[in-house]
Amino acid sequence: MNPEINIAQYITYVFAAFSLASALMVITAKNPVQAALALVLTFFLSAGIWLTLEAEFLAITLVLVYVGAVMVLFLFVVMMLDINMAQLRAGFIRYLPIGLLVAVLLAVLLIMVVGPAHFGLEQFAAPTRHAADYSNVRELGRVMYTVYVYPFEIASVILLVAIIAAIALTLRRRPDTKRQDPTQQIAVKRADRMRVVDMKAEAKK
Amino acid sequence: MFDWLSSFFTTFLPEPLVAVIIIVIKIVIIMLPLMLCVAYLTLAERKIIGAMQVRMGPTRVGWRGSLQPIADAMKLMFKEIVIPAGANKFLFIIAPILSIAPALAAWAVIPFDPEKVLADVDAALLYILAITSIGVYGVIIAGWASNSKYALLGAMRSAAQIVSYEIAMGFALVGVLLAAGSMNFGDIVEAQAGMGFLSWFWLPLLPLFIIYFISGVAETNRAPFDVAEGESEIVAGFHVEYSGMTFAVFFLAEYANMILIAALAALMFMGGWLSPFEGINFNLLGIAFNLELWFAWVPGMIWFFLKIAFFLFFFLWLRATFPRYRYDQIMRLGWKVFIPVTIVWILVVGIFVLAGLPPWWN
Amino acid sequence: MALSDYLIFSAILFSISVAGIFLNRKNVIIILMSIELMLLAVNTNFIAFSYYLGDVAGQVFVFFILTVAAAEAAIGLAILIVLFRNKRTIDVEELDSLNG
Amino acid sequence: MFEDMQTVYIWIVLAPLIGAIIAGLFGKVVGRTGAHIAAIAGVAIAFILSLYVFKDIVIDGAQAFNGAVYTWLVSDGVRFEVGFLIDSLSAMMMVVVTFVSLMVHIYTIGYMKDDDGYQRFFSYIALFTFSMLMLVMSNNFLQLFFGWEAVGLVSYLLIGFWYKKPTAIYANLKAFLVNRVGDFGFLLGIAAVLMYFGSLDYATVFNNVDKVNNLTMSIIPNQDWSVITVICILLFIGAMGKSAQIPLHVWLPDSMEGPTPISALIHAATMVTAGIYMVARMSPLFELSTTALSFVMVIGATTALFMGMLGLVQNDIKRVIAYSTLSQLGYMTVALGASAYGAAVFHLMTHAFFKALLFLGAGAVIIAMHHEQDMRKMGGLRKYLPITWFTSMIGSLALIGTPGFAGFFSKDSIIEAVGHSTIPGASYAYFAVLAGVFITALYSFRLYFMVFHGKERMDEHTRSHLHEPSWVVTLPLILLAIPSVVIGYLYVDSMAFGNFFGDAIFVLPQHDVLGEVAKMFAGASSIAWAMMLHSVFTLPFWLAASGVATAWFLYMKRPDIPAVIQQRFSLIYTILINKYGFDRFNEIVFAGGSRAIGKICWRYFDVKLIDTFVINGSAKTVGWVSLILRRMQTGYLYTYAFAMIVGLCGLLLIFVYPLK
Repeated sequence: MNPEINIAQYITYVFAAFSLASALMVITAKNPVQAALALVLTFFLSAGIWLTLEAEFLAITLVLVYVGAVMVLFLFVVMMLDINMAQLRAGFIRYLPIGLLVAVLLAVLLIMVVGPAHFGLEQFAAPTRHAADYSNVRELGRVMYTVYVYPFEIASVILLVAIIAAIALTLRRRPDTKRQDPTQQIAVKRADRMRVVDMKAEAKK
Repeated sequence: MFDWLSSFFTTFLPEPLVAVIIIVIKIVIIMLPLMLCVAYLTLAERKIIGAMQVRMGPTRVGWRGSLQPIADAMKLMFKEIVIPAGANKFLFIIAPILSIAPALAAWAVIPFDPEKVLADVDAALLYILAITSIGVYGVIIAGWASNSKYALLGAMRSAAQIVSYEIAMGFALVGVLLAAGSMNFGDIVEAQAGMGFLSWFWLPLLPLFIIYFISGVAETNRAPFDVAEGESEIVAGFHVEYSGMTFAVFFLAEYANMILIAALAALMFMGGWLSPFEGINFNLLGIAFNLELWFAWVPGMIWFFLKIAFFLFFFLWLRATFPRYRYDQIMRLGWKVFIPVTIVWILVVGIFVLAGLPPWWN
Repeated sequence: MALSDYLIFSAILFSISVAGIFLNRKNVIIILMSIELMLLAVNTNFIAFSYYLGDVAGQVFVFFILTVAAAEAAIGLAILIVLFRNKRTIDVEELDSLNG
Repeated sequence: MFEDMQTVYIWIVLAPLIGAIIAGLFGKVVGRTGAHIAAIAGVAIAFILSLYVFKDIVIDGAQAFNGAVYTWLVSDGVRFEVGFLIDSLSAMMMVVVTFVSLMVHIYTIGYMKDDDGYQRFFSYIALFTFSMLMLVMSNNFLQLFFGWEAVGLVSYLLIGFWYKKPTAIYANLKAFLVNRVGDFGFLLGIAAVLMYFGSLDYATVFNNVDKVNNLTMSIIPNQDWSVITVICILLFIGAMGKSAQIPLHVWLPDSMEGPTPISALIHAATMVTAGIYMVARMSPLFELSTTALSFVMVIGATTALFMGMLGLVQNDIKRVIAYSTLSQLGYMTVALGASAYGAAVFHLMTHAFFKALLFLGAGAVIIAMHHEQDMRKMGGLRKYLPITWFTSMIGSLALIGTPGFAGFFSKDSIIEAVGHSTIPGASYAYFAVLAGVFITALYSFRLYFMVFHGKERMDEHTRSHLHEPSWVVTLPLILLAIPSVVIGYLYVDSMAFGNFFGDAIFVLPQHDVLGEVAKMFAGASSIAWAMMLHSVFTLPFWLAASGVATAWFLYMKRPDIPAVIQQRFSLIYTILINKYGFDRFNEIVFAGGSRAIGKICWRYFDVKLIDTFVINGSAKTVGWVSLILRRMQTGYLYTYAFAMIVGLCGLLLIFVYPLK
């Protein structure tokens, strides 16, 4: 067996294990900041797993978009809001058994479906890895800008709409706050502030 | 050299482990000089700014203060790390590490000359973007974990600023990507070869180049965009509660980031390891100036380092020269000036590429 | 590595995110995060299939999912902020103005 | 004059319709004068064009026209068309309809001058003219049915014209419902025609009549009925409704609630004769079924006699005439049953003129009496209303069949024809029509004497205002009186005995009773003169004369006797005053039965099944389900997620344990 693939396999397992652990942290963390950070870690490790699946572009995009932007946004919001965590966590213990039950049941059923019995190596042989000069980015780009060019355009429009929507939602003008307007300060004329008066000198008594 | 090493290790170690060891050795070979550079960059900063402000800078430790960084490092290492009472201990400790890790990790894809690169990744440009975007976590977590108002304010400022400038930076890199037709740094540098410094991308991508560099300054929280620290307003911003080695790591991260930005600017806009005199021959007053030949002996790596130094000097120069931006001005600059300019210029670059504008695209 | 390994990984990830929605039923932020986790699990499935079936279309889909999810997160958080501004809470159980 | 006769036909139909639309939809705009000008102009155009057509067809002997002008739809190979069949029969009908209609239009100006619904009324009667013309000009069953229903609708609208009067509303509802019964039979008949002939076109049906002649159908098992008989009887049931034959006659007396002009127009002269016209038109079918003819004859005879008797006890002037109309329609029906179609249609025409005259005369009296209709409060009007008196007298003489007057020729033709008929029921019919002559004379002159002669029984106020109505009222009376006198003499030769109708009416040789009658007068230069001379020696003349004499004796000479008779024969009087109990029977059996069924339906189907079970039940079910669903709709994401997960688990279970 090729040793390099072996290492990749071990790394994948380690990544998967840590990824699941941090995912668990996301849902159990006492603090949303910790949850967000755990989620960042999950994304990061998942990106690693995606790399082993030769999806370099998407792995990096995941980090770039999620870790670099979306999660920063999450953290930003979490930190800005003054949230009463104790109140929000009420009922956590009460719902723990049923949540656990549902999750375990779901997981067991899903694994029974997607397990090695149906999707093992016999059914889906591991594909040969691509040569070193294979470019995942180029391949993806070719498909994206030919076959999927219209969905791609639509996706860009969706993003634009999302930007506008997010700004429109959060924009607020607060007439009660006092703030300086630098442009007005700079544009001020002498005549606006000072009046030169002609007057006769007065003799001292 | 690495072939020899690997065959040496194979004699007594299993093969997979050898591959790991070789990689580790490569990493060390990059990191050690880098850390040294960081240390001496601090000294350079003090000296250069001193000179600009007509003073001496450090003079006492070593010859003309040449051992000053070592002394600083020793001092910080032995200082106590004070963790505030209400702080989240784990995050408080991990924040500086998160801060420096991306700055170092990015170096994995930086080529020093056509061969010398740790990982010749196809999507290197993307990787750089992704990695640098992680840098902000160090600041945010530090600010939040400190459980301090100033720190949190600094963190928020920093987060907003970095996220904002990342977009302009990303667009600038898209311009480069468009110009070079590849995300691999080797290919990007090769695309700039031909006519010396005239064929580098700084000329056709001038607006992008300027924006990239300024955004880089903002990304590293350096003056004049250092509102995250803003000692006159929020004492020292996100790292106000840090001391000792933890503080030192933030310090290192900042300078490592500076060097990284400088290196990237050199690679993408200044031809990387290419000689500025490549292909430059001209006759002046009957004397043939074959500059390419004259400088042919200089290794590419030296050119690269010189270019990095040039950009680093800019960083220091900016700090010495400009007053700090106001927060809203930073935001306005980022969103209302840089992003529109980059978008327009990407379009222009696209037209250039399609038109095959010489000497860059012919 | 068999395809089933990746699928099992994402199945567990999915189950965890479902549990997350259950356990943090009052906290909008965590629910949003759980949804992101769910999407991550789905994306992993897509990529795994794409790899094992040798069809790049799966990755294209992941790309689109990432795009839409980013948009969703942005708008979701914007709504959250507006919500908090108005109600001073993000507890979903207190959002009962429409509850006759 | 016209390049294409088709245009003429279309305009005959359209002119009244346009008048109706102008008067009806734009009544407010054109005003009262505008409305009656529009309507009268429309009908006048139709009348003049009809005269032209009559000249073309009857006098110039042009070829009968039969063609479609518009195809409405084609379904399964059957064409539904608007088409015209113009032969001597329809030409004659067109002239009669438009003439009487025109007279009534003019008369209406005077009669309705104070009414609020002036424009509406003109719109209706013009619309009626349109409908009636569509009916008589039709060349197919569908259009016939359209006209049939349209005249029914207008009749309904006009009977209830004074819609604030409860009795009017009751009457129009009654007319409508009773007509529905007839129409149902009629529609079934048309459906049977379509089923067995595959066409609704008259010509096609009549040409294919041989193919269907010997077919039978069995609606009740083991009971084979002749198709033709079933079709004819069904069609005749329609005619019974429209032409008010027993037992579907009950609506006609009540329809007198409507304004008098329409009583004259619709319920005496035109619409009620639609049934007669239809049967005459269908003569090729009826001729093939002796059973149907017999049925027709018995019904007609019963109507002729017994409805006439009711006229003896009525005191309402219009009702007396209404029962007279019923009786005369019975005569026509008897003639149809005896295969004397020519005589029937001839009587239809003469009757149209003199009955319209009588009605309009009655209307004139009613105007003069300030809408008093009770004959017991009249009397001696002769000197106040000379024109009305004179014309009414002519009408009455025509009605009782005084030799020389129009009614004489037609009625005598019928009586003679029935006398020669050999089909089952003919002898009963002969007796009925003979007896009817006496009855007719009696009630006609009872009315005449009570109204125009004898003591003046009206109050002082009314008396002081009595005067002849304006010329718009009297002119139609005079114009109608003329044909009432002469028309019989002019056309008895050709219509009753001659070949006036040509191919329009078909009579089997063995049924040709009119031919038999004509043989009696063979050799005479003019059948009319021969009939008049002959009549003096026949029973009908003396019966009529004795009827008049009896009326004179009872109501002029000894006005106290009727009360005595009434007392002596109280049983008969009760039966008559109750109109043989038809109304009571209908009320108890049909109305009461329907009400009982309705009550059962209401109590069990509506309240229990629909209200409780279906409506409230479904609402309750929805409420109950939504109560449960509401519990599930918490608005919390985790509840929905839970539901989805349960579904997902279910799907996964199917995957894990595939259903074999």
